[in-house]
Amino acid sequence: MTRFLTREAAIRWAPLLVLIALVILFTAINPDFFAQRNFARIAIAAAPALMVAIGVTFIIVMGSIDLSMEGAVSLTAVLFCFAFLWLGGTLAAGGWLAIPLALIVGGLIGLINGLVHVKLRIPSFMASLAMGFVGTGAAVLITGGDIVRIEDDTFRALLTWRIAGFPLMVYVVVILAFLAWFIQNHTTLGRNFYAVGGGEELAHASGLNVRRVRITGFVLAGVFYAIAGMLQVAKLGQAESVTGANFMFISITSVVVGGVALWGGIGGVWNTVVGVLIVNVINNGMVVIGLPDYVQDGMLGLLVILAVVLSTDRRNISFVK
Amino acid sequence: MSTFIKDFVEREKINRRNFLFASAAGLTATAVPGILGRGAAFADAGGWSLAWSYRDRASAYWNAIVSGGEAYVESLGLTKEDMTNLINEGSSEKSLADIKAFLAKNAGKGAIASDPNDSPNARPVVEAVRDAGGYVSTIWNKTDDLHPWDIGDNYVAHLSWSGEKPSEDAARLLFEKMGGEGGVVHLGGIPANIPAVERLNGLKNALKDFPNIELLDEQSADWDTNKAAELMSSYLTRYGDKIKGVHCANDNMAYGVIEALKAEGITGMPITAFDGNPEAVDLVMKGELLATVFTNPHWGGGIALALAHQAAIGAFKPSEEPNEHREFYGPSILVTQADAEEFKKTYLDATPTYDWTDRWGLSAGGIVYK
Amino acid sequence: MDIQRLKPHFPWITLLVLVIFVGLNDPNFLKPANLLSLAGDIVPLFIMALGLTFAIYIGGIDLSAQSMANMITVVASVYLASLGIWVALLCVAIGFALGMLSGFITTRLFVPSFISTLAVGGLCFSMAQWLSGNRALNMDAAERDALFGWMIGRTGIIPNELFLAVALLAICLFIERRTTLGRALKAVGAGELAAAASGVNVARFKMLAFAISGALAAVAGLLFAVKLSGGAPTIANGFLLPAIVAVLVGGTPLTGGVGGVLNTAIGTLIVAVIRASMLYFGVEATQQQMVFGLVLIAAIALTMDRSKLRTVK
Amino acid sequence: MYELKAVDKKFPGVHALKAVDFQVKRGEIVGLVGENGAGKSTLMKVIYGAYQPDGGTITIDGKTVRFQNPRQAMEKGIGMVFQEQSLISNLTVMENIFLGYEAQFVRLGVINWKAMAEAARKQLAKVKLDIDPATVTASLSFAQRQLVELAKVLTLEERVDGDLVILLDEPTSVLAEDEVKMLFRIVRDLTARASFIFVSHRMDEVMELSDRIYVMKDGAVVDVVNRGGATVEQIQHKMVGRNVDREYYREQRQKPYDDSRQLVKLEDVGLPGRISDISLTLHPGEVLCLVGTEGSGREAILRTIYGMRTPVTGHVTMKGARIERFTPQAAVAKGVGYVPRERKVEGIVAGMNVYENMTLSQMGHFSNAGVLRVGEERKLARDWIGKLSIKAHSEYADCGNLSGGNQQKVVLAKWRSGGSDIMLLDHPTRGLDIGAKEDVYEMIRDMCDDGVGVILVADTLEEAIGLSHTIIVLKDGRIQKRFDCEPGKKPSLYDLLHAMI
Repeated sequence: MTRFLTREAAIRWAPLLVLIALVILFTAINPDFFAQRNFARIAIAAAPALMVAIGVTFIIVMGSIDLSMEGAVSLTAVLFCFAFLWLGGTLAAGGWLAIPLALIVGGLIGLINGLVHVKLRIPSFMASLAMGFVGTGAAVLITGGDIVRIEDDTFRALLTWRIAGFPLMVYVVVILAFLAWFIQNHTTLGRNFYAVGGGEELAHASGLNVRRVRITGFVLAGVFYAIAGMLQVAKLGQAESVTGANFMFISITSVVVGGVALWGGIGGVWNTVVGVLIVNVINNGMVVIGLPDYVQDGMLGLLVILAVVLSTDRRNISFVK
Repeated sequence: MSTFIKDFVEREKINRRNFLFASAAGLTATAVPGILGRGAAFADAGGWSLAWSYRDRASAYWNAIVSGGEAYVESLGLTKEDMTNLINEGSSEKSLADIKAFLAKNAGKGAIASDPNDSPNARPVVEAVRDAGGYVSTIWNKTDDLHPWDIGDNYVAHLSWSGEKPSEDAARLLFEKMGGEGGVVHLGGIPANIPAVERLNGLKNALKDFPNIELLDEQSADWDTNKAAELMSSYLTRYGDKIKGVHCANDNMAYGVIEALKAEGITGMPITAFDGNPEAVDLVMKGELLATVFTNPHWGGGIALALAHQAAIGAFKPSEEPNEHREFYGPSILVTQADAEEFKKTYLDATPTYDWTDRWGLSAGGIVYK
Repeated sequence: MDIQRLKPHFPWITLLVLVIFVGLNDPNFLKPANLLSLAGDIVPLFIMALGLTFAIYIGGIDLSAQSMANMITVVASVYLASLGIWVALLCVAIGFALGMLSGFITTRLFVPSFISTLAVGGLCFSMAQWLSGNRALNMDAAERDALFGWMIGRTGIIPNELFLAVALLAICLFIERRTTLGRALKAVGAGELAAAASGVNVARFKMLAFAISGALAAVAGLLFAVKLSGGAPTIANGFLLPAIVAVLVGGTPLTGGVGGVLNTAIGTLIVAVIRASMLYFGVEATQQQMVFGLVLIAAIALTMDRSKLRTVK
Repeated sequence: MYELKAVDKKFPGVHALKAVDFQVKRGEIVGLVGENGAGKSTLMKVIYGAYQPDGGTITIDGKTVRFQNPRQAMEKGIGMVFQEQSLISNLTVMENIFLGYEAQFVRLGVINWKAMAEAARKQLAKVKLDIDPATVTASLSFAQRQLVELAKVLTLEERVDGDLVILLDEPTSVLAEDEVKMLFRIVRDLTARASFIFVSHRMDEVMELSDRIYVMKDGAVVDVVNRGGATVEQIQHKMVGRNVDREYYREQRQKPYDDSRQLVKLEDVGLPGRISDISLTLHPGEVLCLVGTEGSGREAILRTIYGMRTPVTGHVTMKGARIERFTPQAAVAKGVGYVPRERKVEGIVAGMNVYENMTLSQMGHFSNAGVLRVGEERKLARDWIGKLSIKAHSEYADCGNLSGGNQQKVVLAKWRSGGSDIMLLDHPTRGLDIGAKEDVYEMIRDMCDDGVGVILVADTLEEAIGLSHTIIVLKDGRIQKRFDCEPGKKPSLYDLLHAMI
């Protein structure tokens, strides 16, 4: 029995152990890696990515998938910038109103996504993929392909103002990650995600409004994408129709690397945090140890497989797809 | 910025019906613009349909290219809607398929300007145009063994911008600013893209004359702002204070580099970029960017289409032109803080009007192969 | 009841309606030569989608297909001179082997195919960059024409690619309908546990599905390299999502066991027609992507037979 | 107090319920029996709100009600304990109990876990289950899960003002004998709180527990029997429309097996944590029955023989050859056939048609170099559809749409047509109606006549006794006792139970 427990614990902590192992590995090769300043750099890179990954975590826990993040992030970032500038261009002068607005837009994108998926009975993979095209397309339509810049120093303080060596946005993200964890563990909605992911038909038979839970999940994910969009603006000082590009595969990879099962019901926000850190540590570390850039994609692939293999409980699954 | 919104509102007004339909019902959406749109009136184009095939509408660079094409179309007395946009989304396969579909639709009577996206794609594109009887000029990407004069009159011209020389000039400026010593890092475009390769070569050329400058690292950030920001942070960890200057293969990546440095509180690091986009020029004026290279995409976009169309209507016969008129470099202007304001006034605030029949007026000479 | 019986026919009805729709707007579109050339141009994408169908048919996905094709264009360009016609064999063998690797990681190491194929794709991309030295490569045109010219020519008004596509489709259809492999894949897609309990070597067949997907991605890459007479590590970019879309629009959902290669053929043609319709209806440049997304939702909603899906995830 | 009057339900082509009258009084346990397809499940779905009747009325305490969905029914005090395990295994016990009704523990959107645990403990006490409500459900035994499900339904008691009606759909199918006894005790105790509708194929259990029994046939209630008002045989007669006599298990067809040859021999086979020191021998023509509680190792033995598990100790010999590589493929090649318990998950592939299912295990026989001879496959399927009178419109029928009995026949035909002579049957009659059960028994005897050896895990002890030549009783993964069961000298239920516990 004790052996069983330690094995379970090992699997549970595997992602974290992988993360620590990677940090030790990179530090051993280049001690510069292990520096507070570098950790701050990794944290900045990971901040928007974490918000996207947390958003999609809720969906994956439900056993669905959401591929609309690129479009959603781009569209919310662009709309946020327009609204921010239109409202005065500074946080003080009413620009802050753009924040709730962007959140609402994110939620709306999620809502449409959820409605298309649930009401038209289109599997989420396809519904969200198509919605992603629509989101990016809308961003192109609105910007006409141009860059929208935000110069407001107060808003940019998210990046430039440091507390204990870490920029403000890192703290914001930590707080939001806790919020997400709280939603996951201490609210009905969060627990219902697990019920749907654990057995949709059973949850339905228990009187759970599965359709509503699904749609709400997509709305919540959309809100987190909007947060990611705004952080991306804070980080780069600009938005354009490709602001959300490259988030799709990397966020889902992070979620799975952290130990969230793609078939639903297993893992959560905590796993995703670790997963995002693993992926960003790898990305940063490969440059820091001086790996030639043409091997980086292959190396990332190998490390990801290694991490997933270590954190999968092979005894409890009969097959994967 | 508000001009974008204004443009958008205006655009939306024109297309409101399309837009509403598009949002409401997917399938019908495609039908509406065609059915409600104007009938094709190509009388002024001499019976030829005009098209620009390019990557996407998500960057200032391509927007400027397109605006040049549209300016040419408008100079014919047509509206800019008369130029067809063939967007390949970075896919060579779609690029080729779209061009063939365009030719088929117009029974071969198409005058096309195209960036083939990847250099090997240039050959099938020009061959397809030739076989259909259309006229094409290409920009940027083509393989070295492909020449317009080997294909015939239908492949009117290839226009490129020598990345090497301007990039070298920018690098020299950078090294001088660095005081002739210290480390420099380069952020490159998508590997194997010709401009990416050329711009790196320019940097390497300049290095030969600056023995105390060390190229610390050169990696790809895929032309992307976000990737550049992350790559720059990683450079900072690896090389730290050794980095005294940054050489970027385009403006978008320079934005990312500036933000990555801003996050660290590093100011005054000399950075050079490429493309001369409006935002970059603003940054040059503010001193955040040491220099960028303007390639006048507006003119390039206009003249590439103009060449194809004028050859099509017989305004000139390509085969009678010398080779340096069939393969030539576009202009490159190094924009520094000293001349940025002047530059902005001339090229960005007011778009200069070009005489599109002065076909090689701004040419920087024939393309030379090494 | 009638709707139920019509459902399996929705994909091609959708295709037909789309074609007629575009044709009404511009009768030129309906010329046989035009339609054939449209079909011919989509062939590389179709071949990749054909391979993906096998991965999706068993309920997985193959995200390595695009990087595979990229790498193969480089391999083909590099080795055409030294290997001659045998380079084709090399390409297919590499695709098959790397697909097998994805399958192995998925079935033996229990890494979901979404991740395993993405990772193998990363490997392919690295190899392509290394092999090409990060440059665009070109093939010797004479040698290409001599050895592979038959692939890209034209017989009458029919593009030769179409013959290749039809031949591959026929082979795949035969595999799907008439071989133990096809039957086993159907069983794995529809009920993996039952297939295992019937003594079917599920792991082997799943690996084969990914291997076929890899091999066909390689064929797509080879054809593309021949067509373009060269290769580069990013030249096939932009293939993956349209290929996945083609499979899905054809009516093979990601849940497995439903649909098939014939559906993919129709799905690819639907994608081709939607693309062409942008041109024929003159959809504005900045609207194209959005319209594509919306049409996609409509098309999937129309073509997918959801009656066999118990839960929609 | 709960009453259905002349309830009608029609589906395209089927008149599923024909003017059914049904009544449940306060504190009563009502049995509901009938063959598969008699309309039981439709009736249950009408009762708990999954279906809306086309005609007739439903009244509770005289008031007419109409349910749009199960939730509305629950709000009127009608709860359902499902046949399939309906707890979500990755959630905790308390979350499962209050799934869909968390609101009572939520303040400002935040769940008060302590309060929920407290309330869950109260519910668990009703079913006398003493476990931590924060336990993850996956770690419970089947019996415990069944009780948790019951506890979950009993939360209605606090939520609903009126009386409770609880449907129990085959609650005993996964339980062992003693667990069934315990469940019945609890149900009887609970009649103070609720009325029950008890649905089961196990006639003896229905007779034991119910106050009244509704017998359904062809969508209509054919009789209502009071406790002690009829014998098992009489009720079965009403259900089937003919006599079910003591020849039920085809004992007259049981012939001595051929002990000169050995089909399968297990020697000291062990799988850590599951079975240890298992030795047994199977002969041609023999029905060897494994008897034991859930988790006693019956399934592990079947799966070891079938090659799905590799034993850590001991060895397995089949037809004289020692097995070295344990894979289902190798076992199938040796002539082993496996009829798994989870028919819908492991037995048939829904979405594939009859012939595809039948040849799935033997595609090698119907192919040349990987190319299938579909014509032969179809002929085979047609033959067996005729031979076993499988009710399918043709060999193209989707197996997912066949009834349970016909699905099972397809599974059996799959192995028999492939010439399997070592058959492993795990609950082959589970969920089948009497007619279909008899067909299966008949097939088992046929197989024995053909020299097939059968290892059976039976649905009930009676079935085990009735069918087998040999019974091996297992407990905690070890063999407790071996009985020879020649006709006339069969062990009694008591003998077996004594060895099991």
